Amino acid sequence: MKLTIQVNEGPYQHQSSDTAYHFTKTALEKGHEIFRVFFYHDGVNNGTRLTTPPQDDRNIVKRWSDLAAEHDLDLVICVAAAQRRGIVDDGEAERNGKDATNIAPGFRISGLGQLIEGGIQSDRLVVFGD
Amino acid sequence: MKLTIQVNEGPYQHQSSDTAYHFTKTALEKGHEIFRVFFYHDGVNNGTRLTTPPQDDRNIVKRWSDLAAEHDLDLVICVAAAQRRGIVDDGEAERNGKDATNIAPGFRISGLGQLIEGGIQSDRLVVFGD
Amino acid sequence: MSMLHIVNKSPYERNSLAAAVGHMTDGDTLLLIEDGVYAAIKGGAAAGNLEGKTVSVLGADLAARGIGVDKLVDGVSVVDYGGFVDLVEATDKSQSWL
Amino acid sequence: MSMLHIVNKSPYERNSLAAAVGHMTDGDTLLLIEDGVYAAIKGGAAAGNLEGKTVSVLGADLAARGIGVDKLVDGVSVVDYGGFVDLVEATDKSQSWL
Amino acid sequence: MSDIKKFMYVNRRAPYGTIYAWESLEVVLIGAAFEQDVSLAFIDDGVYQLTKGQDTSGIDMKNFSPTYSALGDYEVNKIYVEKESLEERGLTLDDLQHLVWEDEDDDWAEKDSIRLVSRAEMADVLAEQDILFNF
Amino acid sequence: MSDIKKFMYVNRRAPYGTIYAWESLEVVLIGAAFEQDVSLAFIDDGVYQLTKGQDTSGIDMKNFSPTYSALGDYEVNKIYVEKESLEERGLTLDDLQHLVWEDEDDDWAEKDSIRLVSRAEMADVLAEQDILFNF
Repeated sequence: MKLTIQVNEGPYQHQSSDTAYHFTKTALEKGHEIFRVFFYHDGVNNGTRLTTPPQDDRNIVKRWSDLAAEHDLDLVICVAAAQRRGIVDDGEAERNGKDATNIAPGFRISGLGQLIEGGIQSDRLVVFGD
Repeated sequence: MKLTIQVNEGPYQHQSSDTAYHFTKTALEKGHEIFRVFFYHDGVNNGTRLTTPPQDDRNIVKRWSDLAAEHDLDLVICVAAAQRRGIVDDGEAERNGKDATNIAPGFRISGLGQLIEGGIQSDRLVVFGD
Repeated sequence: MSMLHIVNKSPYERNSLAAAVGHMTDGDTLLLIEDGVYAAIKGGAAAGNLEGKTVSVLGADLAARGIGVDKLVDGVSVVDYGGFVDLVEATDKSQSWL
Repeated sequence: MSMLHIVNKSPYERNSLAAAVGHMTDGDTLLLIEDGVYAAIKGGAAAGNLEGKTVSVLGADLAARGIGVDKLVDGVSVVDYGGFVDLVEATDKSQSWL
Repeated sequence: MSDIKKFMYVNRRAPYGTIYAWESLEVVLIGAAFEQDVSLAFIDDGVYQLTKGQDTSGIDMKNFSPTYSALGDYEVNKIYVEKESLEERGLTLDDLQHLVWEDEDDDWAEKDSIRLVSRAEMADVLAEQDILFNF
Repeated sequence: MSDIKKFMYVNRRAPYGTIYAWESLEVVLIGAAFEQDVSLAFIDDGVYQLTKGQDTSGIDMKNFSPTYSALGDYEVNKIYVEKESLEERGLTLDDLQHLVWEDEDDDWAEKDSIRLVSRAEMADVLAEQDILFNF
């Protein structure tokens, strides 16, 4: 089946991003197609490359980036949610006059239409949140 | 009275940071002393200068920065929580090999001992969270 | 020592109001803020929790949620942020039931 | 159409299990994940919610919380992440009761 | 599967205490352009989103409640509100905004958007959908 | 006010579903160096933090439960667990780790750290504190 995954919470504070990751990875291993992973609300905070988790803990952001690289995953960060929370790529930095970016490899920033499209194009939408 | 304020959640997702701000501002106006505002858990995300909230909405990060400038407030971001979530100043960038910083004016990153000290030195601790 | 019990969540979504009320002792005050203010609506199933307690409600949060003062259970006090600060000062410590 | 109801919060903290159970129809499945797995402990006050329902529980979340399979109410199935994916495929849609 | 899907946005959170209600509404507004068969469900604390008379000036947050009354213009006019959720909270339909839409096929007659349903009826409405959005 | 304050950390959240339990424990460990009069309260879902046999390998998260058994070494040995919270959840003291400390003033005798109290007793314990930490 073709799946869209939605992640509503940031890394570490809630288990949502962890569960979404394990679910997505397992679905891929079972041969399903991930149409898109859409990061909404605080979920956009999964897409910052500035985290330094403790050495003996998992690296949530890197795990997503690696999974995206391995499976050519489409990891989309909602632009409206990202602006409220400070997730910035080059385009956003230029548009909003920011002096730095923090987006992690494998993520891209786009509009809410990408979530709707996920709902239309996929067989299932599975949401992970608080 | 002398107060320490603790903020456990990031901007916009939960009202905690808003209520903490209004409480802190009002306490200052009434002549109380704010020993420290300690940002813990996702609360550390209040200290990023990379947010661009909608024009018709309040700017939560800037409001804290402005209040700090006006009243010489001590806004402390917990270092352990900040590392997990990607809030970085110059020192952290150097220590952890990060290529950008995102800390907002008026905030500083320090250890959990600062919260304990707040508890010892203040007449009251008031916690705002989810 | 007197204690200020702060509840910021709806009693219909979380157990925090019940937890606060279950740990109040004589002289304590309950303060409802944010989504916690819904507990003070007359006729709501959660309103019974407030009986016999000293209860304050943050007015700015009531107004934001469209709750008129006429909708409140009897005996609760409406306070502004200044009143919130005063309650923190008037009690010996606060507990936020997160 | 059949539906997968996903609950990830403790029934003692939130109302999400009650919401899920209250909206299940014939052929639906309830999946407990994360802190939602506490609902499946035998002898817990919330266990009654599961009666008469088709219930799966994520094993990795049970183990993390130290809940042995012998502690579970009768009739619940323990699944791994692969089983979670299979449940999503076997039902027509999912609702996460956040 | 047909070209048009039955989309339902399920709202179970109170406004302002968290942002879910507002960011959910942003999805509904964007989604309206995609011409799907859209419904909204308001269950549990979600019913608080629709209350009349919200005034956020004291908390310095954006009052987004007027947006609900614009949904009819976006052809979003199937708004299911759960009766038991209202009752448990001491609310009635009179506490909610009066949401309407104009029926193009009926000489632009103004019709109610809100459909008060029991929990059992809500379960049936959920069961009919193709996809559920959760926030 | 005396030099030493009665500090209480109030824990009401389950572990792993959210990080509050773990980051609360980090505060307790750091706070132990400040030589205050420290107590911990486990109320409602907080009692789940202390359960035996936690194995997080399947969720790839750090298992921090062994840290609780080290608290005695930090002279954190007043651990109040609420009886009603256990009972409602179908748990007994046997489901929790056996937490102990060694009493320097009693020839290093090993003593129980956990004090099982009723809700009413817990309310009294809270009332005696100088400051409460909430996560």
